[in-house]
Order: sequence, then C-alpha cells, then structure tokens
Amino acid sequence: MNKTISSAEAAIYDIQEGAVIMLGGFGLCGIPENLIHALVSKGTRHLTCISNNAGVDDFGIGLMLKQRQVKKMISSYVGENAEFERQLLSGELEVELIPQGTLASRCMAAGYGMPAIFTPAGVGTEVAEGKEVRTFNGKDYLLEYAFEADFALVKAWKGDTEGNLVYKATARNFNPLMAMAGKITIAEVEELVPAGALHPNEIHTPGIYVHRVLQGAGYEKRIEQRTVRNN
Amino acid sequence: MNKTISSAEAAIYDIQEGAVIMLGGFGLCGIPENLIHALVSKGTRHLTCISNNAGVDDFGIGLMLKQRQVKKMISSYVGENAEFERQLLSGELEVELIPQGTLASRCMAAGYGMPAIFTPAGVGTEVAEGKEVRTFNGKDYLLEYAFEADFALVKAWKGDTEGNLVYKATARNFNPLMAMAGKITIAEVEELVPAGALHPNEIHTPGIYVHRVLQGAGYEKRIEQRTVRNN
Amino acid sequence: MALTKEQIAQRIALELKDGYYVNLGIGIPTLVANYISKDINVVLQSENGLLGMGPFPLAGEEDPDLINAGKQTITALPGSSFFDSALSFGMIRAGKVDLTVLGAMEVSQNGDIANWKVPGKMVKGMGGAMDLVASAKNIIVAMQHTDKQGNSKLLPTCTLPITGLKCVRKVVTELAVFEIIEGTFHLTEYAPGVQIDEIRAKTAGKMIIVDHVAEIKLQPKAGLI
Amino acid sequence: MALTKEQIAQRIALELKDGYYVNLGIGIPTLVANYISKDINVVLQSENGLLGMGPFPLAGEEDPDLINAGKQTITALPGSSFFDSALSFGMIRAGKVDLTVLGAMEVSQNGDIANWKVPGKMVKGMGGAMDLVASAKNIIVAMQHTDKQGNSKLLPTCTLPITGLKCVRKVVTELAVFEIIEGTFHLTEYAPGVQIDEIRAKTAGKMIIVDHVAEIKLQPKAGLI
Repeated sequence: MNKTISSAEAAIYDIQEGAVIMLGGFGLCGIPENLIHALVSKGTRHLTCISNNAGVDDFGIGLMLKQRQVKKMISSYVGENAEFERQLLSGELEVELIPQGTLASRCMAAGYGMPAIFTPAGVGTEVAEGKEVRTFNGKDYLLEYAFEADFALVKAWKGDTEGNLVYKATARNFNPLMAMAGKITIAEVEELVPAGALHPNEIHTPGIYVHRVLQGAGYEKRIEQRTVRNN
Repeated sequence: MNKTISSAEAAIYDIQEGAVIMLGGFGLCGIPENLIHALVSKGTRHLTCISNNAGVDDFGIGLMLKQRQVKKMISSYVGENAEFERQLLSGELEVELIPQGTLASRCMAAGYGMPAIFTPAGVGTEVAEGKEVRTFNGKDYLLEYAFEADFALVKAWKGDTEGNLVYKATARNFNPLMAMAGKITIAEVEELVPAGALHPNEIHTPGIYVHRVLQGAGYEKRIEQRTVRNN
Repeated sequence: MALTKEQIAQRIALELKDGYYVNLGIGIPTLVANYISKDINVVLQSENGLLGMGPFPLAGEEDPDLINAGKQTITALPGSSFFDSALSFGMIRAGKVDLTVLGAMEVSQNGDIANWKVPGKMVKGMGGAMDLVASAKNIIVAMQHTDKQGNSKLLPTCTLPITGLKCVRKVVTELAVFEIIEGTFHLTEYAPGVQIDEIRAKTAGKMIIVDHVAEIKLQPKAGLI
Repeated sequence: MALTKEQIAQRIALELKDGYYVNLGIGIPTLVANYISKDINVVLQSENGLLGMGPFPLAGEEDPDLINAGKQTITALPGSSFFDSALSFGMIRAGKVDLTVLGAMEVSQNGDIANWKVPGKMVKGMGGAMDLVASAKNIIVAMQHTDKQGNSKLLPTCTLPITGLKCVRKVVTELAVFEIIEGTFHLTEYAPGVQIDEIRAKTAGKMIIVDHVAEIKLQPKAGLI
C-alpha cells in the first residue's frame, strides 16, 4: 500500500479554505516545515490551526500568520510571535487557549475512537467555563471532547512507504497524536525508506493512521532557545 | 535509579493474600513466566487476577488456578482450561468477563490518570447492565472506569536497570498497559541491560511506571496453537 | 450446491478492495486470507497488536512471540507494525479498519449479532468481538445458514445474548449472500444450484429478493497462506 | 539577607529525595537542577516528552530535536526515554511524578495558584501549567515574595485568574519557606538575617509561625548543569 507522494504541493492539494488542520511540533521542534511552506505557497486562507504553538515571526506557523491565512489558532502557548500578537489584539485572529495536556489528550481520544475524556486540568479556572465537571473518587474532572481535524500535518524522522512513522527525541511531542486524529493525515519525513526497512517493534505511528507520506527536503530545524553549558 | 531485583521471589515478596494483580500476556504469549512460578511457589491465595486470558491447565495462570490461589478472574476470554471450567461451574471461582478492548482501555486509563473512558463496546448487551450509557454524535457509549491493581506483573523482551522496557512482536499486547496501571509494577525481562543500552526513542514503557525489574530465566514461551504452512 | 467453508471465504474475499485494512475473525473469516486477489493491496490487522499479518510460518520458523488473535503462530510482512492492545482497539474504534469479517451464531434482520454466549453452556468470553462489532463501520458475517438442528440463524430477532446491535452489513452463508438494509435481509446472491425457495425456507427473518439477484461468483485462490 | 534566585533553587533542591521523578518548570525551578545532591538519584521529566533530562549541551552539540519544555536545547542522560505529549501528561496525571516545582504570580493561603494570565496584558497561554497543578501530588512554588510594586504575592485569595485550586504544598521565596496547611501559610524557615516581622508584613495571607521555625539551610552546588 504505497502512500508516497511526490511533492509537498501534491500532498496538500486538497486543503481548502476554511479547513481545520492540526500541525505537529512543540515550539519549532518537530514541525512539518515542508508542508507549511507548501501551504504558504498555496495561500489557502481562513484556516483553523490546532497546534501547541504558533511558530515565530519568520518560521513555522508564523509564516502562515504573516499571510493572514489563519482564522483561528487553538493552542496552549502562543508567546513568541509579534505578528500573532498584533492580529490578536486587532481582532483579526481568533485564539482558543487550552491546557497542553488537554490538547494532547483530545487528539489522542480521536485516534482511539473515544468521543471524550476526563481531565482535572483547568478545574476551577476559566477553562472550565461552560464545561461539564464530574467527580470521581472525590476529585473533579472536566469532560473534554475528542479533537478531529480535516487534515493532520505531521513531521517524523523516518517513515516507510506504508506510512509507518518513527520520531526522533522530543521532536515526537504532538506528532503521533495528531497523526491519529486527522481525517486525512499527511506526514513528511527526513528519511523515507522502503516497507520493511523500519523494524515493526520500533514504529511509533502505524501506517493505518497515515494517508500520505512525503520525503521532506531542506530541513532548517531552527532552534528557538539555543542554550549551552560552559565546560 | 537502579530498580533491578535479584530474584522472582524477592520481586513478589509483598504480594499479600487478597491482592488485586494484573498479569500481562495474550494467551500464553508474553506472560510473566518467572513471576507466575514465584507466586505459585509462594502459594498466595484469594487473588483477584486481571488478565486477558487464564492460561492453560499446566502453564501460566493455570498453575495458580490448580493451586486454588485465584478467587476471581477478570478477563475477556478464558476458554482453554479444564480446571478453570471445573472451578467456575462449582462456584469456587468468580469470573468477570469484559470486552478485550475495554480491558485494554481501562488499564490504559489508569496509566494516563483518567478516571474513566467511553467505549461503544458492549452497548445493548449484558455487559452494559448497570452501566451509564451516554450518546455522543448520535452513537452510544458505555462509561467504563479505570482499572488499578495493587501489582502489575509484566513481561518484556528487554529492560534496563531504570525500568525502561521494550517488548517484542505481539508479546507486547497488554503488558505496557498493565505496566502503567499497577500501584507496584514488576517487570521480568529476557535481557536486562545497563541504563543507556536501550535507545530512548525505542522504549515502549518508560521506567517511571516500573518499580522492579527482574532478569528472567528459563523461558519456556509455550506455543498454544502451533500453525504452519506447507510450502 | 451449498458452498464449502473455503468457498464462503472465497466469496467474502471479493469484498476486499485495494487499500483496505481488514480484520479477520477466527474460523471461516481466517480463511479469507487465502483468497485475496494479488491485484490489490490489503493489510490484515490482528487485534492482539499487529498490522501487516502474513501467512503461517514454515515448520521450524514459528516464533512464540508472534501470534494472531486466534493464538496461532503467524508471520509479519515487510511494512508491518506491532502495538499494544489499547492502540489496536483504538484504531478499530476510530474506524480506521475498513472491513471486519466475523463468525456468528445468530444474526437478526436489523443487523444485531450474537456470537459469544450460549445460556447453559460454559461461557468462554467475548474476547474482542464486542469491541469489533461496536466499532467497525463495515462488518460481514461468515456463518452457516442453519444450526446443527437445522434452525435458521438468520432471525427476526436474536434469541441468544447479543454481542452488538445493528452492526452487520452483510451475511455470507453456504447458501446465499444478504445485505441487511432497513430491518430486512436483502438476498443478493445465491449459491450455484441452490433454489431461492430453499433459502427462503431457511431464513426465519424478513427477507426480500433484490431485482438483480445473481449466482455467487468466486475469487480464484490467490492468497497469503 | 534575602536569597538570590540561585539560592531559592538551592533551597528547593533539598526537597528532592532519592528515587524522585521531578518536573521543573521554567525560570527559577529550572535552576534547581544545578543543586541536586550527588548522593541521590533523581530523574527529571520534561513535559514535552522526556524522562532523564541532562544538562545543557556543549556548544556545537545542540540537537534541534532535543529540547526541554522551555524550548532550550538540552541533553538526555543514559537511561532516558522519549514519548509523546499525551503519555507525558498521562504520567503526570497518574501521579507518577513525585515533585513539581513551578513559578507563580500569586499563591493563596489555601494553595490556589495563579501563574498564567494578567488581565489587560497579552495572554500567551497556560502551556502545561494547568495540567501540572491539577495533577501533581506534591507542588512547590518558587517565586519572589512580592511583585515589582512591593505587593505581597502570598494572598488570602488570588486576584489573578486561577491556574489551579488547592494544589500548592510549599512556597519558597527569597525571604521564607512556607507550608500550606488548612488554609494557612505555615512559616517554617526564614532567610538568614531576615526578620520574621518583615516576612509577616509582606505576607498578606493568613500566616502562622511553626514552633520549630529555623533559618534556611542551603544545599551546596552539586548538580547537573
């Protein structure tokens, strides 16, 4: 079942205006660089983006923001982006902030066919407003619904032609969860290998969740906070 | 954080009469052979065992059944065991049958700190009796509670001294889920390696979930249904 | 002539389309793997934690760590993946498996299925059956048309304890193929030489014959195992 | 003498016990890693998907795929593991992390914490803070005792939007250490040379002084970074 797609443009050809898309990554770590560039080239607008962060001004989702392609961001933290702030304050951009673990769990719930999950995150806070609270064993939890998206755009380290994916280090983050939650999941990988080249024990995302797999190119993998020790 | 324990006897020393224990494995595939043998030697009784299956007459949980150590089995399928059937029909053994995916999800829920999950499995059946039904997007789901256990006994292929575990092939099954659900999780492994010998990308169960890790010995790994092709 | 079990499997193999992920239950469903067309790519899921199930191993190559949901030794094809039981049923619940083939003791005209429990007999458990029938979007039942006493297994309502409600889309027996639509068994195909009157007589549930009813055609053997 | 930020971290390092899994938040909490005793084994969790976080890399050895929750380049120690964000918060929610150290803008006498939003200012989001405070069984807050205007950050009730309710167990500031018990800040330690009257004046919430109140003792530097 060969899911290879030849170009980033072809991979996203059917993402329409107004689509809900998930984008993997934590900060700039593990983001689908090629697919974002293709979306920027395509210029698709009015997108709802579910992503833990919103990139920086000149990289990641920031590139889409600059072109005003994003109608709404659903994120846990959006701090590193002046254009984002400008659009938010001017009312051009809608933002929904949700706890990071809730974001992760809601993606996972979709991939596991669970319509909703219970989490204690946000109980007693603004996040709980309008939400159902339920007590189990004396502790309160919020009912949070599974997230689905028209498209999930994820980045893996290696992938095979069947769509099986392996992530590297903390570039894993939301990628496997969003890969499970997309109605159509598009994965870009640093190294695309033939079926059988990845050991079946080591696969993080089974190919059944992945619809298209792209050999990425020109990875910049920008570092947001370069921090080193002295000795 | 060295979690190595020197013997199966030492690993299970504090499993008391009446304890609730989970045992990994699907059929006889991936069962904690050494820990079961130690429990049989110890003779601990009145156990509640959560395990997908109940072993066969002379292997796996069947050995514990033979000694009448099991008060109650919580399983999805218990078909391969004459002594089991005898004890069940005579009323010596209590059995709770639950759908296999529900069993898996309830273990996982515990490991993810979720008090309950929703699953459609069992809606409209005996399994739903007394359970809360809830409709999401026009489909009915049962509310099923997280499973916790006093002890989880799991079997991995490789483990390191920090308790990180890697499973092999379909011997993975319930093991990582139960490893997450035990108040005390005891893992036996075919190959115990130093911390750092397993690649951190490839770990299936992070050591935080594992309290004791044992180098197993004398694995029989019995095959229940040896099936071969001719050419 | 009624179909053999192999022929029932052979007929069901025609339901497999290119690109399908398929879960085959124990019994007749397992035999379907023998008849998958070489012209299509199909991936078999085994709910104990495998995508990409291959044929049984050669003698001497059995791996006790590699079994299917029927606990038989099997192999894994290139491109396969292993995962835990929660993810396995997760992908089933999430509707990622395109087709599920199951055995049954009874099917009702509205698509209810009973296949796990006979009152008065030792109950072995439902295994993954309740999860599969509650989740799969496309379920085909493979079974004999009648029980050993000759009683119809295609019923107005199930008499045995239910495994799942309104889930079966199609039934293939040794006599016929039915689609279940709006509370009725729609007879679409009959086994070669079998009279529709015989099928009608052995089908206790509400049955109608579709206009384009035809003789069952079988896929040539071309499979995995 | 009020403690420096480094000294606050140094004091908190004394709370780490052998065998602990610890999550350190951004800011002062991150500095705690510098002071972990070499006599104990502690594993650091980073909620973006890492157990076994090591020191910052040497220049030239940064890996863009290996960062902490503050997006800083870091390293992974032998025995570490990587996982996805759902499992990361899963182990937090399941109570597997023994100690969580966080910064805060306000803490109330019943242990409520506010650390994510200031009305009228650009809101960047809660990140993982709400998950951490709702789940962790043992939370220590590291913060300055007062804000830049000199207002107490230890309050009867939080004035800023809440991050979590009744979750903070201990507060360490540049002036003092408090345990929060039954709706009261229990002063257990004071910074060397700081008068209890000053602490009282700068603590707006209900405060009592424990019998065994003592001067803060610091762990010598002996850490990872």
